[in-house]
Amino acid sequence: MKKLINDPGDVVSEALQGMAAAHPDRLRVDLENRIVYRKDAPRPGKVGLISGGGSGHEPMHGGFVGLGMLDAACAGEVFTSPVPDQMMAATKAVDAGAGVLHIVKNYTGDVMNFEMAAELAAADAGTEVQSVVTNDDVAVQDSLYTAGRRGVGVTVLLEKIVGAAAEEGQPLPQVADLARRVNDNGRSMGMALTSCTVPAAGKPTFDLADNEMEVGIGIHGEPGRQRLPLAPAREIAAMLVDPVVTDLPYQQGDSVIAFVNGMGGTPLIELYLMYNEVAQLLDRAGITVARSLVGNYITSLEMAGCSVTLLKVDDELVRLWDAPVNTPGLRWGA
Amino acid sequence: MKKLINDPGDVVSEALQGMAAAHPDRLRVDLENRIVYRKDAPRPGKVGLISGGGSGHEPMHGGFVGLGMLDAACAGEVFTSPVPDQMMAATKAVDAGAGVLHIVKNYTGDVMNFEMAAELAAADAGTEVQSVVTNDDVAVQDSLYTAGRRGVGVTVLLEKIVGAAAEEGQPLPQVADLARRVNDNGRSMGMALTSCTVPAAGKPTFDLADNEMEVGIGIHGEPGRQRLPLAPAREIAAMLVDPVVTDLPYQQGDSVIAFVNGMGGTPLIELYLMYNEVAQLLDRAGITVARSLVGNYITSLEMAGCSVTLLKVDDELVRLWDAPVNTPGLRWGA
Amino acid sequence: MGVDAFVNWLRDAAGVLHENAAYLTELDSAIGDADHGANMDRGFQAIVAVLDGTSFESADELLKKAGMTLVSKVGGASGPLYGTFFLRFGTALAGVSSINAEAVGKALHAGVEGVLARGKAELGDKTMYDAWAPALEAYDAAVAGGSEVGPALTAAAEAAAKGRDATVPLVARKGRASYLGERSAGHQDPGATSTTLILESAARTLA
Amino acid sequence: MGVDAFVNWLRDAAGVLHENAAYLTELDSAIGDADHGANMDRGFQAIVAVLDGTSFESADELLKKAGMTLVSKVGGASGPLYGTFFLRFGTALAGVSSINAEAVGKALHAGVEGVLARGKAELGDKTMYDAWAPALEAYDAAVAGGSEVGPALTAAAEAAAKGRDATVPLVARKGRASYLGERSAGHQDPGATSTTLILESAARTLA
Ligand SMILES: Nc1ncnc2c1ncn2[C@@H]1O[C@H](COP(=O)(O)OP(=O)(O)O)[C@@H](O)[C@H]1O
Ligand SMILES: Nc1ncnc2c1ncn2[C@@H]1O[C@H](COP(=O)(O)OP(=O)(O)O)[C@@H](O)[C@H]1O
Ligand SMILES: [Mg+2]
Ligand SMILES: [Mg+2]
Ligand SMILES: [Mg+2]
Ligand SMILES: [Mg+2]
Repeated sequence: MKKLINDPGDVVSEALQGMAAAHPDRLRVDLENRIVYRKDAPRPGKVGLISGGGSGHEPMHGGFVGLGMLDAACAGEVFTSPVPDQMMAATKAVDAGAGVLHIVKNYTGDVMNFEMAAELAAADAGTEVQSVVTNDDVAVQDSLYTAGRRGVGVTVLLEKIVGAAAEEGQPLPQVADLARRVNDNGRSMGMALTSCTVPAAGKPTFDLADNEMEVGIGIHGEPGRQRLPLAPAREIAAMLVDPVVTDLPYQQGDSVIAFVNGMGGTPLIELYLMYNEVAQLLDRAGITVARSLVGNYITSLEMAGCSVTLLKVDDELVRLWDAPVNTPGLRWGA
Repeated sequence: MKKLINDPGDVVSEALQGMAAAHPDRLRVDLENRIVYRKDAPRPGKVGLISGGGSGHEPMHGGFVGLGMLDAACAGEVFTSPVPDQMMAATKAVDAGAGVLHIVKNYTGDVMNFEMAAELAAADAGTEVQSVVTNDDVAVQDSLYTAGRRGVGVTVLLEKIVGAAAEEGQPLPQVADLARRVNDNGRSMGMALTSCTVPAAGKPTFDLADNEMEVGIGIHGEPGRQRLPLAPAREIAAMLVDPVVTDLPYQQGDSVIAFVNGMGGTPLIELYLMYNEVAQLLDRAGITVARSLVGNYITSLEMAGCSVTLLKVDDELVRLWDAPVNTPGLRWGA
Repeated sequence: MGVDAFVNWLRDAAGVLHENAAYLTELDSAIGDADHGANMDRGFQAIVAVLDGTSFESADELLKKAGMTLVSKVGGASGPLYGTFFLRFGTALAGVSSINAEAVGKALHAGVEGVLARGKAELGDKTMYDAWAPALEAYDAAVAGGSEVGPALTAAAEAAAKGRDATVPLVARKGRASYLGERSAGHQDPGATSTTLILESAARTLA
Repeated sequence: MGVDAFVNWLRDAAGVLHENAAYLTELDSAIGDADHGANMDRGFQAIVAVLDGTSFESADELLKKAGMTLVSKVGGASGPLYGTFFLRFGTALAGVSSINAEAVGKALHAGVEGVLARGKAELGDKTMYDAWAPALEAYDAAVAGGSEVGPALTAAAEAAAKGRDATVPLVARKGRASYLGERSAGHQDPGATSTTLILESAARTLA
């Protein structure tokens, strides 16, 4: 295992300490509870936005805390959802009377832990809590009879857009509806060139030959739906874009936010190259790219690979996307 | 070789096409000449800032083109400096009468190609061109009798700070002096956990066992000064910080911009963990961190590893650092 | 049966899960995210820390605390599931004057109902429930046949092991392994494996 | 000697550099950045493309164009160095009515002076100059001894090969390999290797 770490058991807490040290201007980190707070939370009158999940997906979620995005992020162990105590503490801390929205990625563990937290928080302090679950991963089939689709790339776009709505003072029901609307209009698909190594496990989660790739992966280093021979970027782009476009389905004339995301170990030069392929495919499909995002935003430790997310947008969503955001991971207009 | 690419020979031009497609709002890309321009260049009355170098270091330099930073970046083949024709074309295109500054990393190839371009540009159009060469890598010893120190992390900080000065209309001699001052006050040191693979070469530049690391590397996948047994992050941080601090030397009471940079394949969770170590070492040395930067900014393709750069700053440099910047790779206040 | 027996169980289970942490993570690597061993180990070590620091008056307090500890320390899918199991197991023992085979049976049922309520798995979904369900059945049958706690738990553990083995060919329909679709077949479910270890530990310690 | 001989040289060198591209990159991997083969190949293929599209009246025009092509297409250290070599080599032949051993000698000297002016290397710095310098000496000696162009170039190429081999134990003091310090010793310099290939090609084609 080759990582810049000390004891594998200390990775999450030491990385959080690093975040705290690097961003004292914008973040406050509760190291005990592993919660990253917006420094000026709670914001009077503002709906509190909380997300969280296993660590190993950086900058998500801690890097998306700040003006125009999240109020708090709860960090679990690597690839392990946080515990209800964290979400409860965060919920209480960011509640300014306008209620709190939990943004949960659809994984059994995340959903159950957030559910317990919401039940407890509601019972405890009377905080109004709503939850939205993201489940945009089209790689997961037969989702009706299983744990459903995974929440992946759309989560990033949702946290930004819904964050803008909360920032401008929209009330909880409206913010929650918006969150569901964003989720409903977004789809993703990912692939891996390599596995990744969970620090506590000490070795790669799966082995992949030099001429192989995994298609239809999530963000936890799990194997994908299919192991295929390594292909050129052009073919990979088609494998990712086609199932996304046909699933919603996106149609000629649709406007989208196009998001090419790296899995953590893929350098930007390759992501731009992939974006070039994706943009050409969308162009051929008559889909207009209203905005784009290219980079490592929702990752699987040092996994090499990428995912493509498309979010169908109208003027309102674009306006909220363009609104100022000031977080370590995403920043503009501020 | 596992990469998201098509033909290895097309990597640079396809990635540039991707940049053009992803940032039409801010960039204009001359694909023929492989030059990334700020969309609104030339800016009347503003000193033109140009940099460039081999590709494979993304977001540097193309990702640093935009308001408050570069006016143009010339992209060479992977790890191969661009050719004089590119720098000449860029120089002419961004010159708005106030002259042009070339920001050159100290590598024989870069220096010679930029030199030829400056000679030709000056002869040709009468453009006033000055050059500054960055050479901040303390890993390189006996630099007096050799090609000197490499230009690495300071280049990023310099492009930002000098970009702010140019943006506010400072004249060329002052901008060039500032650039030299930044370079003189910055030092860096890097290490690698893995090698990287130049697409045209098709295999890793060097081999490293699972329990080894290279210390004192540059940004071209070249082996470092020393091959050492893999060490915990804490020890690695000391190996990087100590030679940097002692070289200038930085002193108790100094204020710095502390920059922990990833080499491309290292995920953010590890970089924050490293930053935690670096911050503690600086704290113990009595050095104040005025500003910090943590992320993959000057990379070596998919190499895993990191570098530490410290830049001694005064109020003026901090003010310029804080000034608005709007580029794909670095953005705030705009 | 007194508090001590249950303390022994939790300590013994913690030891066994610690020893098997790498194995559980290995199983979770094939069809999940390579953390089940670390999760179980972290949770049960936290229970041990509680046991080291506190003495409990009653089995129900002890087991509820164990459940709350798992909820608070584990996370993931297994945290709420095992946490709920022990919470409800403990709750079912509250006020029970003599903890005998019948009381343990009721507690087991209550615990597994908690697992079902949280996870909504069905038999054959390739989850820990595939070990719990046959274990309950075997326990009930043994008690109906006159067995005491010890032998009944032995029967339950053996049935759990069979249920665990039977997860191998299944295609997962719940939890993370379900994302793999057909590719989940041919691998043993990590949660069914940890459930079996916990029941084997119970058979060894509760008598 | 007419233009054709130099066209042959450039085409032959392009072929040899293409065949040796992987080898040159391999050498550059050990003490550099793994691009020397790709650089030389790209540059000389660009020269071949020029040759395919244009016919040249004079050797000096041809060789200057070759130099400019290298400057415009290669980049890195080798682009300006070899580009300057061919530019100055060509310039030295301008107006020379009969290109004989003496003229080629002058051109070689001019070219290598260009390499020195650009790169400021000294003998023993472990660069291409370590191949050029002994080659020049051997060429001059051969011509002084009465040799024609062909044999003199053969002597030059043999001396270059010796100079190239002698780079192996050296610690680099110029170029990228110098960053390695002591670790650069034990490896052959890629640029000295390509220089030798180019001179061997000259010996084969210019006579
Ligand atoms: N809905 C569910 N009902 C019952 N058990 C489940 C359910 N989902 C997952 N599990 C169990 O949880 C185990 C995985 O636990 P663990 O790896 O600790 O959590 P995670 O899947 O969140 O990483 C699976 O092997 C399975 O037995
Ligand atoms: N200052 C110099 N003078 C002469 N030759 C040099 C100098 N610097 C480098 N070289 C030659 O250039 C070769 C490397 O060329 P290449 O790999 O194409 O460029 P780069 O080093 O920019 O990647 C070295 O092997 C060496 O022979
Ligand atoms: Mg998990
Ligand atoms: Mg190079
Ligand atoms: Mg798991
Ligand atoms: Mg090279």
